[in-house]
Parts: sequence; structure tokens; C-alpha cells
Amino acid sequence: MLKTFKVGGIHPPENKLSAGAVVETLPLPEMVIIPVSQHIGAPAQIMVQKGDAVKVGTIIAKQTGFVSANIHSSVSGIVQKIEETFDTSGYRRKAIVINVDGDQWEDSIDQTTTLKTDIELSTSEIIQRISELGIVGLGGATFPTHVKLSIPSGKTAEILIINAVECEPYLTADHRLMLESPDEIMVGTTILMNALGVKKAVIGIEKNKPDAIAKLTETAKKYQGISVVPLKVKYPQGAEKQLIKAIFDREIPSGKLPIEVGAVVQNVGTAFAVYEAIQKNKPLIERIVTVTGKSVSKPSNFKVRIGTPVQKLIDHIGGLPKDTAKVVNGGPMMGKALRDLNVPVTKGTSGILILNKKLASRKEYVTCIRCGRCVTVCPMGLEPFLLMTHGELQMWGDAEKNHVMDCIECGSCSFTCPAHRPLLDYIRHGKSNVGKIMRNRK
Amino acid sequence: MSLIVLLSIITLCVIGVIAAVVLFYAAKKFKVYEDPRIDEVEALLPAANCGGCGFPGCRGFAEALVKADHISDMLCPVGGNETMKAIATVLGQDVKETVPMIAVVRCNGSTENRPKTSIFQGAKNCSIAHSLYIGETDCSYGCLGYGECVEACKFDAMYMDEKTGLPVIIEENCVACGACVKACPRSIIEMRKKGPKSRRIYVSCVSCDKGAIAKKACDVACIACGKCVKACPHDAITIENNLAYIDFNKCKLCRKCVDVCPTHAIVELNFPPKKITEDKETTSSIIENI
Amino acid sequence: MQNLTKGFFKENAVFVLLLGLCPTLAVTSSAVNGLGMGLATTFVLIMSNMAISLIKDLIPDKVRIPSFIVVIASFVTIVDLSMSAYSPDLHAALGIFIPLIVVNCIVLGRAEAYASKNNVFNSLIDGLSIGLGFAFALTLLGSIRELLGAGAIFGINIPIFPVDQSNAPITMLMFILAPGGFIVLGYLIALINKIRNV
Amino acid sequence: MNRKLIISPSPHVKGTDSVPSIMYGVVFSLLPALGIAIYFFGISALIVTLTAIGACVIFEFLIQKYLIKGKVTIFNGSAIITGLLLAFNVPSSIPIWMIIVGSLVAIGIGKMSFGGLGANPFNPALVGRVFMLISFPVNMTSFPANRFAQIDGFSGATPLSIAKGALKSGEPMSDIFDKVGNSLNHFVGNMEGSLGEISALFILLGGLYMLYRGIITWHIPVSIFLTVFIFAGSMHLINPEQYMPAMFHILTGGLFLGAIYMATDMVTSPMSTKAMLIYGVGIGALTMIIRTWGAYPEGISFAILIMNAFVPLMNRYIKPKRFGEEVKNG
Amino acid sequence: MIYVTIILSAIFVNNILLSQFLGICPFMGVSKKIDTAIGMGGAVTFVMVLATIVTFLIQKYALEPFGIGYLQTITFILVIASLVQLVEIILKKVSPALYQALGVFLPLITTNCAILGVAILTIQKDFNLLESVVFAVSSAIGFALALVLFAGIREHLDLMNVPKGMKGTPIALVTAGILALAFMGFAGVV
Amino acid sequence: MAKKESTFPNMLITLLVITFASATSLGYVYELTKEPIAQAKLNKKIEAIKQVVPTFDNNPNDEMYEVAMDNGFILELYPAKMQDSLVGTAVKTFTKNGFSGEIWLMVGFTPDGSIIDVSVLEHKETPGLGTKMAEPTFKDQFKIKNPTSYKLSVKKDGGDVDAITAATISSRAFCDAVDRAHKALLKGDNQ
Ligand SMILES: Cc1cc2nc3c(=O)[nH]c(=O)nc-3n(C[C@H](O)[C@H](O)[C@H](O)COP(=O)(O)O)c2cc1C
Ligand SMILES: Cc1cc2nc3c(=O)[nH]c(=O)nc-3n(C[C@H](O)[C@H](O)[C@H](O)COP(=O)(O)O)c2cc1C
Ligand SMILES: Cc1cc2nc3c(=O)[nH]c(=O)nc-3n(C[C@H](O)[C@H](O)[C@H](O)COP(=O)(O)O)c2cc1C
Ligand SMILES: Cc1cc2nc3c(=O)[nH]c(=O)nc-3n(C[C@H](O)[C@H](O)[C@H](O)CO)c2cc1C
Ligand code: SF4
Ligand code: SF4
Ligand code: SF4
Ligand code: SF4
Ligand code: FES
Repeated sequence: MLKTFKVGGIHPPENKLSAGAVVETLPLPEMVIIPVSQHIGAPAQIMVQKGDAVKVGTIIAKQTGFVSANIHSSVSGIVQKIEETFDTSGYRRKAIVINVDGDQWEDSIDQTTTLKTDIELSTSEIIQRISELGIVGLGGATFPTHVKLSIPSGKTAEILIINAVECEPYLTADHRLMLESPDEIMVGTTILMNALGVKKAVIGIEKNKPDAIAKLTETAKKYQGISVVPLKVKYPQGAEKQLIKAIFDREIPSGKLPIEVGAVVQNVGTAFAVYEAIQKNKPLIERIVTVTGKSVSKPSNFKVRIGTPVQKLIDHIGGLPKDTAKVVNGGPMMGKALRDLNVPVTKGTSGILILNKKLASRKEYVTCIRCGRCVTVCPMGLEPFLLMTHGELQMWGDAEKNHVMDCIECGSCSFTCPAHRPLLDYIRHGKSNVGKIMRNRK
Repeated sequence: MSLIVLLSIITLCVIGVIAAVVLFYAAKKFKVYEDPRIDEVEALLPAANCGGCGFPGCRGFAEALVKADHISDMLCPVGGNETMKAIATVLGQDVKETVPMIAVVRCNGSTENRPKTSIFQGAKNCSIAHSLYIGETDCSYGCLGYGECVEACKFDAMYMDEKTGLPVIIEENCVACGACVKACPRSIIEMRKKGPKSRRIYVSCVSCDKGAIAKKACDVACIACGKCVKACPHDAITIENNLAYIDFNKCKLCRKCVDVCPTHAIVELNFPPKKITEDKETTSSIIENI
Repeated sequence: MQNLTKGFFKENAVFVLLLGLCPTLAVTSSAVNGLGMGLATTFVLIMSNMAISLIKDLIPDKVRIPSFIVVIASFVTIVDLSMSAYSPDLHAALGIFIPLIVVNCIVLGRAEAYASKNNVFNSLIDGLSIGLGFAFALTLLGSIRELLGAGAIFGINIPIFPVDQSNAPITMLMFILAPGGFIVLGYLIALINKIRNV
Repeated sequence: MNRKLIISPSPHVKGTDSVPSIMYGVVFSLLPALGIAIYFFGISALIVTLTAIGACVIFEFLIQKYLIKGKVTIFNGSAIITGLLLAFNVPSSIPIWMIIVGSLVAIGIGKMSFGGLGANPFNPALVGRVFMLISFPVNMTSFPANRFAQIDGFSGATPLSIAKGALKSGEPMSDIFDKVGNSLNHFVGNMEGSLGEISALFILLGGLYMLYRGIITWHIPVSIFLTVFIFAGSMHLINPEQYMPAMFHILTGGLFLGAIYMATDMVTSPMSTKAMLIYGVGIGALTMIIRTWGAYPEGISFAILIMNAFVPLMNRYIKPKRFGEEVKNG
Repeated sequence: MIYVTIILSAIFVNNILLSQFLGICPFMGVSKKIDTAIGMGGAVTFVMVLATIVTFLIQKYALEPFGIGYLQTITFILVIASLVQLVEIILKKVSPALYQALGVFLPLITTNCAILGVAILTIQKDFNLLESVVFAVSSAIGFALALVLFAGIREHLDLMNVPKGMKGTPIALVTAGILALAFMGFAGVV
Repeated sequence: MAKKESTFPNMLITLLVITFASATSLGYVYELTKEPIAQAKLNKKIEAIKQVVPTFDNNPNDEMYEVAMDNGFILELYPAKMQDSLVGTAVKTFTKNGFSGEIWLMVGFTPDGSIIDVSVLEHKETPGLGTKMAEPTFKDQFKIKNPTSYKLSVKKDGGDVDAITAATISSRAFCDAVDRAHKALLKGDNQ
């Protein structure tokens, strides 16, 4: 019996079309747009001015406050302008636009690819370095990693869980990374273990990536305290709470953080970024992005500099297929639909998914037939049909009582509903309103 | 008098007296202080104790009435409106006369004026669309068109115009409750002075985008060119964040600004028609000038 | 005039105010029963309204309700006794609901809301109006239920149903049983709401 | 860029089931049972069924179109199910006008008054059926002779009512067994009864298909069967002369149809699995109480309706177990 | 056994609300929320038992010996009204918490046919004191059960898109009708 | 308004006066209606008796005698006499086996024990079903039958009575009541 979480979950078609595509490095774009808010927390403060020359790795925006992250230039060139550009949702956010000029790196960065296994830094130095180099979680939430590693007093971490589940359909960025850089991931994991002071790390991988399981299991033998756990395929196994439940069999109480049960979860990509930061002194300036879709002729994985416009990726695969109706930044379950392809790849972009009209169009919804499927699949044990009604009728009090805030926005409910109800749309609506009310109460 | 009648009288009187005495002393002995207004209000209620009001009995209703801030949406079905009026008087809750206000939709980005650049397929709800992205057009400030304001209006004073995709206020019905203002996630609806003969002039745009961007997204956007400010003899217009705003307390309804606006962003309501004046400058040339 | 008609429609106890529902539902398995109950209630309403309006000034506030109840109960008892003397069949059919007129919210409600504030004549008219409105509602309900459930109105056969071998109409019994009362009243109120709104 | 992209909140993909696909799945799974009904009762079974379906669909259409003036959703198949199941719940000899009135009650009172699919707290087909049972007791309790009936002289009564009558008049158990026929006959449907309820076998097949399709879950039917089995079994053990054996109760009457099709109606059954089990136990127990002590020989319809009334309370008080609700971390 | 019969009959077979039609006004009025329904159920139970005991004693020790049974209605209602008021007064002082939970429903109970109805029915059925109490308790339980079930359904309907014309009382009545229909299944159980 | 103040004596006196007035008037109404009520009841009974026995000139109500049955129930028997000779006996009987509640019947017997006719006094059976027992189609089958030879139970139970369709319970109960009446008659004769 493979491990998995107990409550709910769904099995959307996996469609890992690009699983076999070796990671290619995308050519440098002519221009990058680097938003100052690529992470959860306060936007970074801009350190450069129009006309400044920057190198790859030059810090261009500085974290403001603890939960925030530094931002580095991903290219070398001249700051063309600092202005408000569209973010993925079309609203205007501050961003630094840099005209690319060659590929000059900051000297401090070790550009070699040789594996470096010895860890020279102490715990506090590690966290300090991670913070300086702007590492954030690459699993989707882009939570600044140094914050996660700073265990609050009174709590102790017992286990580090490396999230290599990649349960989102289509996406293969983590999968490729595991196949191509297993040792780096192991060293990164060891660094994280040192930073947290834990003796044990577990890498959770779903059974649909047998090659990655084999490779990492093999590699892990060389490193102390790291083990690989194959998991049953079930969405949303990659969600932190579900993963901890599956691997560690502990449930994070409602409204609490993983550290409450002694666990810290990091994405494999994050582990890799940590490796590069600590061993190579390289800030987070590039990441792997899957570009995929049923109509895409060659679904691929690219190593992309942060700030590259999405349009560049699309151009590289030969432009948008004819039947494109929706372009999603991220996976099909949690990603964000784009209205404009000139938005940049950010630290959180794990994939660009191109959907045709049939897959993308939502059907008209009808009244709830109370089939209870949404309840069955909700991994948080909520009642989405009820929460949606609360959202529709603006019954925020009832929504709160029915734990709307526990929803992890996995979308399983909307995926399953035979009445095509936009459950998660309204649940998010509820969450934001209840959140507001709760904050006001404080 | 027959025995039966006598017995009847005795029994009934005895029961009555016992009941009265017991109740009287119980009432004395177990007296609890209560807001005396509750008694007053209760006295006004019909004592049918029918529960029709949704409260447990007349006293329950009276208590609720005394506690409530507004009693306007509470009703005793037996006593009807008159009773409620009397109660309002007791509780000192007369509606004060105020300057008549009315809701105004400050967006004119109809489907014609503002082309769509994407298709929204989420739940048709303004707040949801608003928190997801800027909406189907390129204007990130304007009306989303899913009618959350209309739903909020309890007085049937609004509807969505199917052609323009914008909400419309039915003047006769609007009681200026402000529900729509609260409902709109984009703060498009404003409560403005109703004006003499219901005449109003306002900038029907809320876009804080720079002129060029705003204009590109919507033909009738305010481009903050400042012409209206100059034209206004009463200093009623200010420009802030690339947007003109007419202070309805200062506006004297002279209509001078309406004509000068190159994008027709200023709307006048309920005025008699006027001779049409020709556009002197093209908007694009104005945009370049600012 | 308006005082007289208000009870039928605008302030109909059953349809609009939703008061006195127990007798409304319980005794309306036939039109006759509905009418009988309605008239009995009307009588009590008129008499108690008049009596109370007569003595209203003599009663201290605090014993107002008990006094009213005694007055009402007396008239109810009178109806009860007379009915069992002169119309025993109807009395049997209405059963326990005759004494229960006492607790019919309408009666006490009118006493409090109207009779204790108005003169005798107006109170009489008020009682008459509300009472007849009540009787009207009960008769209407009774007629519908009797028609659907027994194929007759006031005992007169209305041949809308097929008949069985012994020539008895096959009717929808449910309508004269308990559920039928609720359901017919429900739809009747929906209908009346609709009419009132247009 | 001139292409207009579609924007929506996540998720961007969707499962394949839809309301019509579920409803027509149910209709499909009911066809074998309809076939056996026609086989046993002849063409009248088909006529009654088609009338009921037609009436339900038409009434739903008329009400949606002209009374509510809302969207017409008759093509989602739920009215067809209501019609089918209503027809399955009446004797095949029912006069046509009665089944039409029953359909009107089912759709009009039972379903559309509440707002249509999804809103009704009570199972519409059962509202129709119970209305008919109470309104037309004569026609609803006289069953036509099954074409292949082997039990001579007793055609026209269901095994349950035969057993009930016989037990009441104190006949010995062995005689009763002779009269009611054996379990095998009950299982394949060779007995008297409402037209669709007779064959446990074919209903079971349909049920298995629905289970496979994920239309229903096992919780409600199984808990009903188990409850009836335990209830009837223990009564029989206590007094084998007064109470029929468990298998008899499970295989006769409408228990199969009720447990598999009518109790599982998603609209009127509870949401969480725990509540479903309680719901099933309630239905089983009430059915047996009515069968054993009530005036009616069969109680499943009432039992389901009564438990329907409890569903809102169950949904409110028996919540699914939330993640992180009670934490027992090792 | 007679007690079992009384209990089952009063709760299920002859439920005072659904088949006897007593206490419909509060059934319609106080059934919008489950919590209120529970409170009302509790209050009715309490008063019904108390009222039944007192009226029973009055019937047996005053009206019957004097042969003035015809005064039943008037004495009963007087006693019930006073009793309810007394309970209210005492409760308010002695246990404000309980008053908040139950007391607020008390005024509503005076004009609830169910109380007087059950008091009269006990006499009609010729029960002895203990039977009367059992009858009153089970009638009240039947009342509370129906009320709470009904409140549950109404809360459920609040979330549904009930057609405009049927909203509110009409649909509540239809629901009550179907509930009564369902309860008819208990016919003959006792 | 010159309302009286709510002082204790005032309240007490008001209440006293009202109850006094009410009791007095009720007392008189009661006295007034007592006779008619009794008369109405009696009439009903005599009517019922008249229906089930041949014409008589005595007052059966005055000559009523009671017969105690084995199980403690007491039935009332009303002899109908014409010129002092017994023409028939009406037996007021009941059963508790009805579909809902008791059923009361008046059964008339000839002096030799055959049934003359049955009339239904009181029942709570379901309208349209059990109520059919009062209709001639059903109850006329009892006419001129002597229960010693005519088996008073429904055919389903092996008797001679055709049950009302779909109302076997009521039919059974009806038979039970008639049978009880017959037994009482026999017992009364033997006394
Ligand atoms: C406001 C906030 C505070 C957080 N604080 C901590 C923290 O102190 N320690 C920690 O380990 N993680 C912390 N987290 C990180 C979360 O546990 C989680 O890893 C992060 O939100 C990304 O998870 P997700 O991708 O599953 O949403 C915090 C997250 C948020 C949103
Ligand atoms: C529904 C859901 C699915 C997720 N799936 C994944 C996943 O497949 N892989 C992953 O690394 N993180 C996934 N996450 C994010 C994790 O919860 C968590 O934030 C992340 O593993 C923390 O690591 P990071 O801070 O290094 O990103 C998911 C989150 C949610 C809410
Ligand atoms: C609402 C309702 C009321 C009923 N009332 C009676 C009744 O008053 N008398 C009666 O004998 N059967 C009545 N029945 C029928 C019995 O439940 C039972 O089916 C019947 O008496 C026995 O069936 P049979 O006569 O066809 O053998 C009633 C049925 C229903 C649905
Ligand atoms: C498994 C299943 C069982 C159903 N059972 C019934 C039923 O018993 N009666 C009925 O009227 N509709 C039934 N339906 C159809 C539909 O859910 C029903 O009409 C709704 O109750 C109407 O709102 C069923 C549907 C499904 C999927
Ligand atoms: S999106 Fe929220 S409510 Fe829906 S299944 Fe996921 S956790 Fe549950
Ligand atoms: S899955 Fe859809 S139809 Fe089913 S209960 Fe949930 S919201 Fe309703
Ligand atoms: S919600 Fe209030 S302010 Fe807005 S239109 Fe309606 S009545 Fe006017
Ligand atoms: S005015 Fe606001 S609430 Fe109304 S439709 Fe437009 S965006 Fe929505
Ligand atoms: S009439 Fe019975 S409670 Fe109102």
C-alpha cells in the first residue's frame, strides 16, 4: 500500500506531455521585466535607477521587512525604465525593465557546474545567505525561504519534507530537475536540513514518476538522513498539509503552520535553488518552466531567466497554436489564466499551459444537485456546495462557521462538480470577505 | 339562583382571585428591572402573540424593537404600519429630512465605447472578476458589468442595460440607501446630490490611468486634460490621479464643462437638449499636449 | 365600507396575517364545516369585540389580558353550548376546535388591537369584517378540499371524477386528510399573494 | 494581439461527468428492470411507464415555462427518472389518469414548488407515489396477475400483504410460506407487486452499474439492507411464528427499488458518509416498523420520505470530518 | 404497554401538529431557525406538562365534583394563561439564562392551541394523572420533533432558489403537507 | 381616557366582577341549553334506534338494560316494544379494532336474533374508505342475517361478509362490533 492522504482527492488526467523533454536553456531575451513583487509578503524596494548598468546577479531591489525577498537582475544590461506594468491580472505593479546587453555575471557567482558537496556555512550563515540571494519557494506560493527556515522559538522542526510530488497535471519542471540534477537536490536538501537542524529528510514523489523515484532513491544512498517515499497518485498530494499527512501522518490543525507538527516542506526546485545559492553563491535568477498543451507541437521544459516575457517562450515553441483559447500561468488546477502574453516569467512561474477551446471553456452551470461529490473530493473535508451558497448569498458568518478559511484552493471541488458550478470562485470570494472580517475583528 | 350557577360563580371567582393574587405577588416578589420602553412598546403592540413578526411573542418583539438601531424593516403583521409608526415615535426614530441624494454610476464604458479584449468565464460576479483580474476590457477601473450593485439594491432601483452592459439607476425608485455603493468592488457608484429637477453633472469615469492608456481602453475615458477645470467658473472641478472630479456641492449646473470635454466623459442628466456644438480639436491631439 | 371589506382581502386573517391556522386546517375537510367554524368564530369575534369595547374603560391595564380572555371564553362557551344543543352534528364535526376558538389569535388580537381602542359600533363592524373574512377563507378552503377530495361542494356532487363500479366517484382522498389541508392552503396563499401583487 | 483569450479563475480543467450524463446513466440502468416488468405484466407496464415519463416531462416543461418563467431544463433527464420511478412504484393496472395526476403531484408539488432539481427536500417520485397510495388506495393496492404467477389463487396481492394478512389472522407459518412463494421467485421477480419493484435481480444489476459509474455509493443501500436484515432476522429469531424471515423482507416489496434508487436520490439524501449510514439505518428501521406494526404492508416509501425530512438536520449536524479537526498526532 | 401506546401515538401516529392540527401558528411562526425551534420545543414541553397537570387537577377536584364541566374552557384558559405568566415571572428572576433560552417563547404559548388542546384532550380521553403527564410529554415531543424537522427544512430552503410566488409561507405549508403525508405512514402502528 | 389605575384592589375587583358576570351568564346559558342538549343527545339515540328496529311505541331509552360482557365491557340494550310486545332490540355496541379509534354502532335484532339493520353512530375512519361502512352497499348485507348461521367475519378471514374494497380493517372491525352486539343480546336473553 503506497502512502497517501486520507480525505478527498481527485484524479485529473495527468497529461505529462513534456516529461521526456530535456531542459533546454532559453536564449536570452532582448529585454526583461522584473516585477518587485514576486513573492508572498511586502514588495521589495527598488535599488536602481533608470540608466543604471546591471550585471547578472546584481541586487536591484531589496527586501522590506522580514517576510519579503531580495530581487536580483537576471541579465546584464541597462535599466531602461522603472514603471508600472501589467502583472498577470492586468493591474499595474511596479517593475524594473532592463535592456539586455551581453551576459556578464557578478564575479561572486560561481558559474561552474561542478558538484560541490561540502557545506561550509553555519546555520545562521545559511539562512542569511538564502535571504540575501532572494530564494523563495518554487512550489507555487513563492514564500520567502529564509522565513520558513527561521523556526519560531518554542517550536522545533523534526522533519524536512521535500515536495517532489508535482501533482499538477501537465507540469514537469520538477520531474526534469530531479532527473537532471539529483545530486544538487540532495546537497540542497542537506543544506536545508542543516539550516533547520533536523536529522531526517523525506522526498515525496508520486508513483507516476518511476524514473525520478529510481534516480533519487539511488542518489539518496550517498547522503545521510535522506530517504525517498513513493506516493500514490492523487491530486492535491503536493499541497503541504496533504503531503505531511501522507508522509508523516500528522494533521496540521486548522489555521496552523506545518511547524506546529514539526515539519517543514520545501519544493525540490527550492532545494536546488538553495544548493546554487549556498554552494555557488548564485541568486534566484532563473528557473525551469514547462511549456505545454495538447496542441503544442513540442511540449518542452526551459531554463528561463526571471523577467523573460511569456511571449518569448511561446515564440520559441513556434507561436501559439491556432486553436488556443486560454493560456495559463502554472498548472491547470491552480494556475492563473493570462490575458496578455507580455507578462514576465517570475520566480513562481512553473509552467505555461496552452489550452484549446474545448478544454478551456467553462460550461454553463446549473443548480446544485446535492450529489455530494465536492464534499467527497475536498481534501480539507469541507462542504464546497454550502460554502459556494454562502458566497452567493453573502452569508459570511455562516461561511466562517463552516471553515471557509481552511480551503486550500486546490480546485478539486470545481473540477468534480457535475453541475459545473464555479465552487472555488465563490469560495475564494468567501475567503477574501471572511478574511477581511476576521482582520477587522482583531 | 340554581346550585349550578352558584357553584359556577364560586369556582370561577375563586380561580380568578387565586390567579390574580398569586400573579400579583409573584410579580412583586420576582420583579426584574427592564427598560421601561419595552413596556411602552409592548403596550402599542396588539398582544396577539402570534409570532408573525418572527419574534417569540409581542414582548419578544418589543424587546427587539427597543434594542434595534433601525426598526424600519421590522413589521408587526397584525398591527400593520400604523402600529409601527407609533412605535417609531416612542423610540424617537423619525427619519430626519436630509438633502435628497441619488446614486450615480460613474462609468460610461459601454460595450461600444470600451472594446473587450478577453473573455471572462468565471462566476459572473463583479467581486470575483475584480479580484481575479482587470476585467474583459483594458480598463482596470471601470464597470465589470456583472450587476452586483443591481443585486444589492433592495428597491428595484437598478437594472443592467443589456446593450451597454452597464447598470442604470431608476431615479424614481432610488432611495439613496447606498447599498449599491457598498456592493461595487470598483467604487464606481457614488452618492451625489440629486440636484434641482433632478439635474446632475458628473464625470462619468473613474479611471486613474494616464490619458493615453485610458483613452486607448475606452473612448469616453477622462484623460485629465484639464479643460473642464479651466472652463468651470465655480472652481468645482479638481484633477487628481489623472481623473477629474466635480464637487457636487460647488457645481452650479452651468454645463460649461460638458461641452469642453474632448472625450465626452462629463455627463449631464435631465437637462433640456442643447444645440450641438462641433468638436474643435481631436482627442488624440489633446492627449499629446498633456 | 372599507372597514367592512378589509377582513376579506387586505387583512384577511388566514391568507394575509396567517393567524388562526389550526381551525383553518383542521375543520375544512368540507365546505359546511368551514362555514360553520367561520360563523362560530365570527359570532365570538363580534360579541367579544363589542363587550370589550363596552367595558374597556373599566379595566385596569394590568389585568387587561386576563379580563379579555374571560370575556372571550364566556362567549366561546356560549357558542359551544348552543351548538351542541341546536346543531349537534356540526358540533361533533368541529369537535375540540370549538373550545379552541378561545386561543385563536385573531380573537384576542382584535380585542387588543381594535376593540380596546374603539367604540362599540366600530368594534362590531370590525368583528364582523374580520370574522366574515375568516369564514370566507375557511369556506373557500373547505370547498376546494371537498371538491378535490370528495367530488362535491357543500355536499352537492360535482361530477369531475370518474366513478367506480358502485357509482361512487374516485376522488383524491388526500385532500380531505391532514396533508391536503396544508398543501391546498399553501397554494391558495401563493395564489393570493400573486393576485395581491398585481 | 487580436486573439481574445478566455480568462477564468482556476481550475482550468473539468471532470467529465455532468448532470445529464448522471441522470441518463440512471435511466439506462433502469432499463433492465423495465424490461422484466414488461415481460411479466405485458404491454400495460410499458404504457404506464411511458405515460408517467411523458407526463412528468411535460408538466415540468409547462411549469418552468409558464409558471416560474425560468430556464427550461427538461433535457437534463431528472424528470424522466421521476416518471420512471413513479411508474415503477404503481401497479401496472393503474388507470392512466391516475398516473398522470400522480405525475403532476410528483413534479408540481414534490419538485417544482421548491424550485426544481436540487431544491426539493423530498423525493418527488415518492411524494407522487404516497399521494396516490393515500388518494387511490383501491387502485394502488390491487395488483394485476403476473402473467407467469405460479401461486394459484392468490394473484392480486403482494407477498408482503399476503403475509401481513395471514399473520394477523394467525395462520401457521408453513401455510404462509406456501402462499407467498419462495425466495428464488422473489429474487428474479416472479411475484405480484408494483411494476418496477418486482425483480431484485435486475434492480441489483442496475445498481451495480450505477456503483461502477460512481453515480451512487454503497453506503445507503448497504446500510438499509443490513438494518432490515438484522431487524427482521432478530424478530424472526425471537418468534418464528409471528415474524417473517429476513430474506423474505429483503427480497419482497419495494425494498430493492427503494434502497438502490429512491433512497440514493442525491438531492434528498445526506451529504456526508456518516450521515448516509445513519440515513440508511433510519430507513431500514422505519420500513420494518411500518411493515411489522403499521397498517400498511409496505413501508419503504414512507420511511424514505420521513428520513428525507431529517436530511437537512443531518447535513447541518453531521459534518464530514475536516482535515485537522481533531488532531491526534503521534 | 398503554404508556408505550400513548407515547408512540402522540409522537408519530397522531402528531399534534401534523395530524391533529394543534399549534400551527407557532409552527409556522417560530420555525425559521433550528435554534429557535429547539427553544420553542423546550418551552412548549415545559408548559404543556405543567398545564396538563394543573388542569387535570382542576377538572377532577373542582369541575367534576361540582358538575360544572361546561366551565372547562373558561377555567382551563384562565389557569393556563396565569400559569404561563407565573412561570415567566419566576423564570425571569430565578434563572435569566433559562429565561433567555425558553422564557422568550412563553407569551407565544398562551395562545397556542396545543396547550389548551392537549389539556382538553386528556380529559376527553379519560386518562389518569400519570397517563395525562405521559400524554402531555409525548405530545410536546411530537410537537418539538415536527417543529425542529420543519425548521431544518426551512433553513435548507433559505439557501435554495424557491420560486418567487412560493417563497415563505406557501412553500412552508406545502412542506408541512408533505411532512404530514410522510407521517401518515405510521398509521396503524399503534 | 379615564382608565382605571392598576392598583391591586382595583385589579382584583375588576377580575372578580368580570368572572362573576361571566360565570353568572354562563350558568344561565347552561341551564337554558341543558335540556336541549340532553334532548338532542336523546333524539340522536332514539333516531338511531328507530332506524334499526321496527316501529315501536314505548320509550326504549327508559327500558334500557345493560349487559356486562366477559371482558368487562358493558353494552346497552334497548328493547323496542309495540303494544308491550317485543318487536326488536337495539344494541349499542362498539369495537376498538377500527382503523383509527373506536367505532360505535347501533344494531337492531329481531326477537329471534336476526339482524334487522345496523346504523353507525360514531367513528373516526378514513373518509372515502372506512366511511363506506355507513353506506348501504356494505351494511345492507347484514340485513336479515342470523349470526348463528351467518359467519360474522370478512371473507378473507373465512367469514361470509364482503369487505369494503381496500378497507378490510374497518370491515373486520364492523363485524367485530356486530358480533359483540349479538353476543350481548344472547347473554341478555339468557339472564
Ligand atoms: C502569513 C504567512 C506566514 C507564514 N509563516 C511561516 C512560518 O513562520 N514558518 C514557516 O515554516 N512557514 C510559514 N509560512 C509558509 C506556509 O507554511 C506555506 O509553506 C506557504 O504559504 C506556501 O505553501 P503553499 O504553497 O502550500 O500555499 C507562512 C505563510 C504565510 C502565508
Ligand atoms: C493544491 C496545492 C497543490 C500543490 N501542489 C504542489 C506540487 O505539486 N508541488 C509542489 O512543490 N508544491 C505544491 N504545492 C505547494 C505546497 O503546498 C508548498 O507550498 C510547497 O511545497 C512548499 O515548498 P516551497 O516553499 O519550497 O515552494 C501545492 C499547493 C497546493 C495548495
Ligand atoms: C390514508 C389511508 C387511510 C386508510 N383508512 C382505512 C380505513 O379507514 N379503514 C380500512 O379498513 N382501511 C384503511 N386503509 C387501508 C389499510 O391501510 C389497508 O390497506 C386495508 O385496510 C387492507 O387492505 P385490503 O382491504 O385491500 O385487504 C387506509 C389506507 C390509507 C392509505
Ligand atoms: C441515483 C439517483 C436516484 C434518483 N432517484 C430519484 C427518485 O427516487 N425519485 C425522483 O423523483 N427522482 C430521482 N432522481 C432524479 C433526480 O435526482 C430527482 O428528480 C430530484 O430529486 C429532483 O430535484 C434520482 C437521480 C439519481 C442520480
Ligand atoms: S478548493 Fe477548497 S473547498 Fe474545494 S476541494 Fe479544494 S480545499 Fe476543498
Ligand atoms: S459537486 Fe456540484 S452538484 Fe454535487 S454537491 Fe457539490 S456543488 Fe452540488
Ligand atoms: S441600492 Fe440604494 S442607492 Fe443604490 S440604486 Fe438602489 S436604492 Fe439607490
Ligand atoms: S457598477 Fe460595480 S457592481 Fe455594478 S456592475 Fe459595474 S462593477 Fe459591478
Ligand atoms: S390557531 Fe392554533 S396556534 Fe394559532
